[in-house]
Amino acid sequence: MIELDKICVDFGGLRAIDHASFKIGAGRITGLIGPNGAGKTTAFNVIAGAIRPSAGRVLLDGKDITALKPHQRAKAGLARTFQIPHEFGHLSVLENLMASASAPEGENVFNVIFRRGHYQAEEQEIYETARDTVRLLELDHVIDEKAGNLSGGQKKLVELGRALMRNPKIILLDEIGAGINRTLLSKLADKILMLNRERGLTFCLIEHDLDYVSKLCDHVLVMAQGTLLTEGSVEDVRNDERVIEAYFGGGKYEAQL
Amino acid sequence: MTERLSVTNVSAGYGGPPIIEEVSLTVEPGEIAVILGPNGAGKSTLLKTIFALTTVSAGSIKLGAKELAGCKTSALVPLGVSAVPQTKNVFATMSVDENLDVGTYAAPPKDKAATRERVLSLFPDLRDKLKQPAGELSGGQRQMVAMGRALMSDPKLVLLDEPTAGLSPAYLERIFDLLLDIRKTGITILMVEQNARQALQIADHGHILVNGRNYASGTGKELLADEDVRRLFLGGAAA
Amino acid sequence: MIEFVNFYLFPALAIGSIYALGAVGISMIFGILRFAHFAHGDLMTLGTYGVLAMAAIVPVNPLLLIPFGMALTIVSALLVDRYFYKPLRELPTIYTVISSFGIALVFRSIVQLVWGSQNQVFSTGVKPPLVLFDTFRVSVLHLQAVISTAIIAVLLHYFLTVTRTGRSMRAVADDPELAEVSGLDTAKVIRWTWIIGAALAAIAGTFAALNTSAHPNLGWNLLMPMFAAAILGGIGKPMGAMAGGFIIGLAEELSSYHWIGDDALISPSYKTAVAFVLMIGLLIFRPQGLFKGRLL
Amino acid sequence: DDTKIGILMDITGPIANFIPPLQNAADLAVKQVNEQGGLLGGTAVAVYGDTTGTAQGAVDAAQKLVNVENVPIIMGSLMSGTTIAAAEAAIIPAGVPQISPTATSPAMTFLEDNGLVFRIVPSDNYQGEILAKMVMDEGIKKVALTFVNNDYGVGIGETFIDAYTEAGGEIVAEAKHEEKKDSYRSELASLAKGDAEALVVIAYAGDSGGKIVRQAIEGGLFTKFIGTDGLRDELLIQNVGADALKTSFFSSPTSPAENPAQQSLHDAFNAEFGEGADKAFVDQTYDATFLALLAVEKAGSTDRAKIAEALKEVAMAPGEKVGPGEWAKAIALIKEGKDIDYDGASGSAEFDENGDVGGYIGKFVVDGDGYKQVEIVE
Amino acid sequence: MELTGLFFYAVSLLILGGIYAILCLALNVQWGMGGLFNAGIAGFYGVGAYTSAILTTAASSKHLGGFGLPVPIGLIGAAILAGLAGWAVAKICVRLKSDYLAMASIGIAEILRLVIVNESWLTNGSLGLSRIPRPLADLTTGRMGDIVFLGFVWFVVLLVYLAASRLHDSPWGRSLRAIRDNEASAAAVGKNVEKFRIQTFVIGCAIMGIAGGLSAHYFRFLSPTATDPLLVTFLVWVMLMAGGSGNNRGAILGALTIWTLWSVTEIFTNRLPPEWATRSSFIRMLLVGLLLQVVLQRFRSGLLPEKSPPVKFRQE
Ligand SMILES: Nc1ncnc2c1ncn2[C@@H]1O[C@H](COP(=O)(O)OP(=O)(O)OP(=O)(O)O)[C@@H](O)[C@H]1O
Ligand SMILES: Nc1ncnc2c1ncn2[C@@H]1O[C@H](COP(=O)(O)OP(=O)(O)OP(=O)(O)O)[C@@H](O)[C@H]1O
Ligand SMILES: CC(C)C[C@H](N)C(=O)O
Ligand SMILES: [Mg+2]
Ligand SMILES: [Mg+2]
Repeated sequence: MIELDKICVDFGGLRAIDHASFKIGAGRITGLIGPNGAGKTTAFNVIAGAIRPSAGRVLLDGKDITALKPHQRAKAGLARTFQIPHEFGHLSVLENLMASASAPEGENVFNVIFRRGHYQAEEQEIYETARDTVRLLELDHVIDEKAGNLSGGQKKLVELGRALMRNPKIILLDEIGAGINRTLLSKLADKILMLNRERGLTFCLIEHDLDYVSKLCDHVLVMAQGTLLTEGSVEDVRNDERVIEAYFGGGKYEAQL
Repeated sequence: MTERLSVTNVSAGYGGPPIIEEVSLTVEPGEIAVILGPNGAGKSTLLKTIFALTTVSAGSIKLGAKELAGCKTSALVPLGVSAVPQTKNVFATMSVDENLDVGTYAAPPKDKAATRERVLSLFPDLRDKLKQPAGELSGGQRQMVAMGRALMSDPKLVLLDEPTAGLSPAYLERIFDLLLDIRKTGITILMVEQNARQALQIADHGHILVNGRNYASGTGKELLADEDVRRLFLGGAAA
Repeated sequence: MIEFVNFYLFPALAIGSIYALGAVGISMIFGILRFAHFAHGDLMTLGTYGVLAMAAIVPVNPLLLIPFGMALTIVSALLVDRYFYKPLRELPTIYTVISSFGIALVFRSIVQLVWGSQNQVFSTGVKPPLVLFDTFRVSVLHLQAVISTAIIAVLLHYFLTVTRTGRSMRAVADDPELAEVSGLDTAKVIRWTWIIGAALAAIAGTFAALNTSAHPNLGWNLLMPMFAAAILGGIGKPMGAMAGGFIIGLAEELSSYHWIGDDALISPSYKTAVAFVLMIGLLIFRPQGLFKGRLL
Repeated sequence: DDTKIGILMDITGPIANFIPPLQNAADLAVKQVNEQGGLLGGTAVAVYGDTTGTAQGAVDAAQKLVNVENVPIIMGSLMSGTTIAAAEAAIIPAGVPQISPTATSPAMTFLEDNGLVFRIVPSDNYQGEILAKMVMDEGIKKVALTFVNNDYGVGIGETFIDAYTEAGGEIVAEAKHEEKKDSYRSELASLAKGDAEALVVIAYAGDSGGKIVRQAIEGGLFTKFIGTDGLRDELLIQNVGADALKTSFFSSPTSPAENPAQQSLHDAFNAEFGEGADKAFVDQTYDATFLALLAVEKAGSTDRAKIAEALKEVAMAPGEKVGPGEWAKAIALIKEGKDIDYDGASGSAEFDENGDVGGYIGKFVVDGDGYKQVEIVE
Repeated sequence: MELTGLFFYAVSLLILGGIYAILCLALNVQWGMGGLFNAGIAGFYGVGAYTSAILTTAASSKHLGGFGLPVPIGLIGAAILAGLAGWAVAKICVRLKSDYLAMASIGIAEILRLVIVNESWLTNGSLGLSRIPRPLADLTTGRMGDIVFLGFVWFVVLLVYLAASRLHDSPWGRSLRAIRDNEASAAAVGKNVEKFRIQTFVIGCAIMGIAGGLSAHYFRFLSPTATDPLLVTFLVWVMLMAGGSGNNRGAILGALTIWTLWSVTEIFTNRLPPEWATRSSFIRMLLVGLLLQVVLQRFRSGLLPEKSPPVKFRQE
């Protein structure tokens, strides 16, 4: 479980997050929504350690992880995707995924130079997981393509794939839906649900497509202007006046038919 | 004066094998056309091709009588074409105000102050960010800056690559309203969207690309009604 | 005190202005074309020899002949860009860096082939310094250098902030592809970058040669402090580079002033190191430079 | 038939500006040889190698001369650093004799060179001592000293300090300086403190030396300068003007007494190239080249070991005196089987067992647009 | 030209070529694999050269040491000290982005050079260290010694190549390339970016130190002229880019090709008519500069472009 405790983030004069406190429950799929610039991505960055909050604490399963660096948090079981894809541009799709797995044996310089046998099994396993992930994301035909040459949506899929490769406890998904074909997206939703149910993975996802959120999430956090506006079930927030005003607008172009 | 955009049997790519092949579509003045398709189908590539950012191996792209294939990218803006790329669409180190200003260099609008005012009233969130470098904006805010910049030159044809990706429902609505508005002034709009169902509601017609080729096309209503299209591209029969 | 002003401050300012003029080009090229232009020093040398060659024919104050040096550097820079740098543009910039290093050799050997490798001086004899208020002694050349640099700074500022090409430069520096999409003529911006950088290089080179003497390694020897100046000022910030140049010049000279006690603060043998220590310190604590340039 | 002579010089790189007159000097020697009967009955050809002023380049260039061009003897190079590296890694192992005109580093003395490496300048230690004597003789008891931080400056500078203080002089201020800077005013400001009667500058006119003198005069800090051979360059006069140097004097390796050899070389040089005979190291370079050619002729073949032996014979007494340009005379003597002794423009080139020369240091003053030798110290 | 002469020229070409190959492999670890723009190669090379020289020469009053140790110990010392210097630099600078690291490392190399020139108690300053021994020197004398040394150098090249290719083909190398492409997301997938970069930098610098040591033993004399940035830093960069950065074989090939080009051009410019002879060196530099342009434009990603290591796995 992740808990943000009175987090503040300042960028120069701007306070992007202002004493926000909320929890992401273990084993659940939590939605994080809110208007543009509300501080959602910043909140993810705080959780993942990419940004140091100017005040407040981040707790992971009750332990204070505020001082940990991003890679330490990743090792503690946290995975995240980036809203703007951060692929390894010169590596192939397969390598992108393989490089994202943890490989303690194969990343040890001594092993690499003097004891190559030590990490072969680990590699084989990473390879197999990577292939499965590629298949799931329907990226088979570009598996050897450099990730830098992928289309915008494909890059997002690679983002997701890399998070899955971590075999994490908690995954933070920052708008993976934006720019993804809806048919594929609903397949991904099935996968997320499956991972959640079968492996007990915790998800927190930022998304602007409410259908998608309602299909997946049992709990929704709404941020606005750097603080938590409200939280509750999808239905609850859908009907919340403040949320409608800050976020939904008139609902003229219904996603549903 | 606005003109028809016609793309005829165009094949294009990035130096290797062609990514899009024999793609055709026509957008009349004052129409909104939307391009749909799976990820990697070549939608962005098609827009980039119209904007002279790829290598065209066959076919022709015309704006009115003017052939665009072979033009330099920078020469298109003065012709009244402006574009919003899908990624990397803001000048990250420049402030929001400067980003908007850049939009006027190549094709200065008649009344710069008024245009700027119009753009800002479209994206009121940007008002308190005018001095902030665009690289420090949230994903959605960047999208607004990018659209704003493209509109600063009073274009006749606007190419938008996923303009609503990452925008909140309220903004999606606002943008679509805007598109309907500017369409009334005779501006031609060609956009790529993954928020397909919403986009088809405002589009005059849609074109589906698959594997770099025309797969289907029709009016928004027709496509929305088509079972196959819904299943394959619009996420099934909705939740 | 007077000693400080006469022997440390004035000369430091003069050297600073040479660095400043050279660093502007480096910074602009770094900002817009995104590579460290290793041939910039040798471009300076080329310009200097252009002026020198004219000075041998036309016996007027060499400063009046600088336009010939500028013409030479501008033409060379544009040709080199067209035939050597441009074809490498879509590759990672390191290729252009390496290429510019080869061009540095080319420039230098051309100078050596055409003008020989011996030292050459513009004029014989020592010019008496200008004595101001009976106490300050400043060489006329140094005064000229500092004043020209100030004038150039003003003109450059005007160009960058008022003209459309100047303003486009920032956009191209930020993202050339998007600049192109926004309708900016990147080719033209690049051309102007070379023109300005090369022209200022010729001026800087001529001042450096007037200050001492002209020789084929003139510019190459100045390259490192100029890079330091460009970085200090923030990459892609021409005005910052100017300031950086003065700071480096001052730091080098003033570091060996006997600030404390009677001994030089830092042995003059380590003078060159001062610029670098300053630069490294800045890189670590304020990587965007003093004036908030582009982060690479 | 052509006979090649290897000439190793630091043509590009840090001392590039010294080189053109030195190339002329070497070429002049070769040209005179060919005009006056040729080498080994054929033509002498100079093959250049460029060290680029670096150890790597020196070794590479020397390997090419030795192995590809197959030269029997090498003249060069100039800087001690490149000379020693080339000798150690390429020239000595190949058994080729080498004669450097200017490498003044004391380390040259101690090379394990199997008698192959020679030089015709005295070690820096020597000039430093003489310079100290010269200054004392002039009655100057307090000087400020600056020397360039390379083997040349440090070599002479340090011996000067020792010798001068031992002789009772006082060095009131001392500053080692870096080459290639644009301003030495801060160094000068600290040197000017104290009441030195003159500034001793051990540096090259083309680089820091010239700048230091100029900036000292501009700043009104010193009027009297004492320089070494590196500073004694026409460039200095061009740079600051003869007037400003009226009271200054310079030391430089030279040849004994009224040396007609030097004059005849300078005349021949200026006749050929118009100017430059007075540039630093011209004499030494010419002499070294000429000696190398003589050695080949004397050996009668391109046998490397023989040439090394022959080099000593032609350079050292006893024997009939031969001077610069007197090739025809030399080969005639050699044909007759007579021993010869070359006395050149830079000295009489009498090698000791280490291949070093002692030699004469001359005292020079500015005279018109050039320098005049006024005294010789041994 | 006679054959033995050509043979020994080839030997010398291969010795220096081999030393450059080691430098190039080292740079390939840092840049080709790790994306670390080290423009201060000469500094670490110099540290290695002086360390090995001081450790192996006989005692002298002019500078530190003279420990008279065997050459291999000297080289190990060179690797350790250059590695330590690299570690210190990396600790401060490793967070800098590519071109900034380049500038910082140029500065550091320059500072190291000034230390070498100025601190004569340590290095005998510009007068240099002489009588540096060669390894296995008692086996042969004269030019034959070069052949032994050639074998020694290429034995080291082989070791370095094996280590470098193992690094390249490993998950370690893959993570390094990932970091090179995008640091933030590498950190997000649990890579300790700083640790990887320090490791890379140190390994590279240690290898550079070995190359420096080898050249000290080859030249038998060491003075600051051996650490000229032109011939050490820049030439090595040219070699790596020409050979193919990211490719270890490319690094070796690039070193040999460029060094041969650099060296052989002189043989040709020496064949120019006599009126050009005095200028042949400048023509040579001009030629080198232009040939470099040809190589860069012809072989756009180097002679042997970077390849991802082959994926060798059992397919299910
Ligand atoms: N590096 C930064 N420097 C300065 N301000 C920043 C920085 N990053 C974000 N901000 C500001 O912080 C606020 C919150 O940004 P954040 O990216 O968290 O929004 P978001 O909720 O993810 O929005 P979106 O849905 O548009 O992605 C915005 O106003 C943004 O401009
Ligand atoms: N610069 C490039 N170089 C080479 N191939 C590219 C490049 N950009 C895109 N591609 C390839 O072209 C194909 C189509 O890409 P494009 O960006 O047009 O897709 P798209 O339809 O816009 O997809 P998305 O909805 O995911 O944005 C992809 O398979 C991609 O790998
Ligand atoms: C030509 C001079 C620079 C040579 C100098 N005397 C030396 O020993 O290096
Ligand atoms: Mg966001
Ligand atoms: Mg796309």
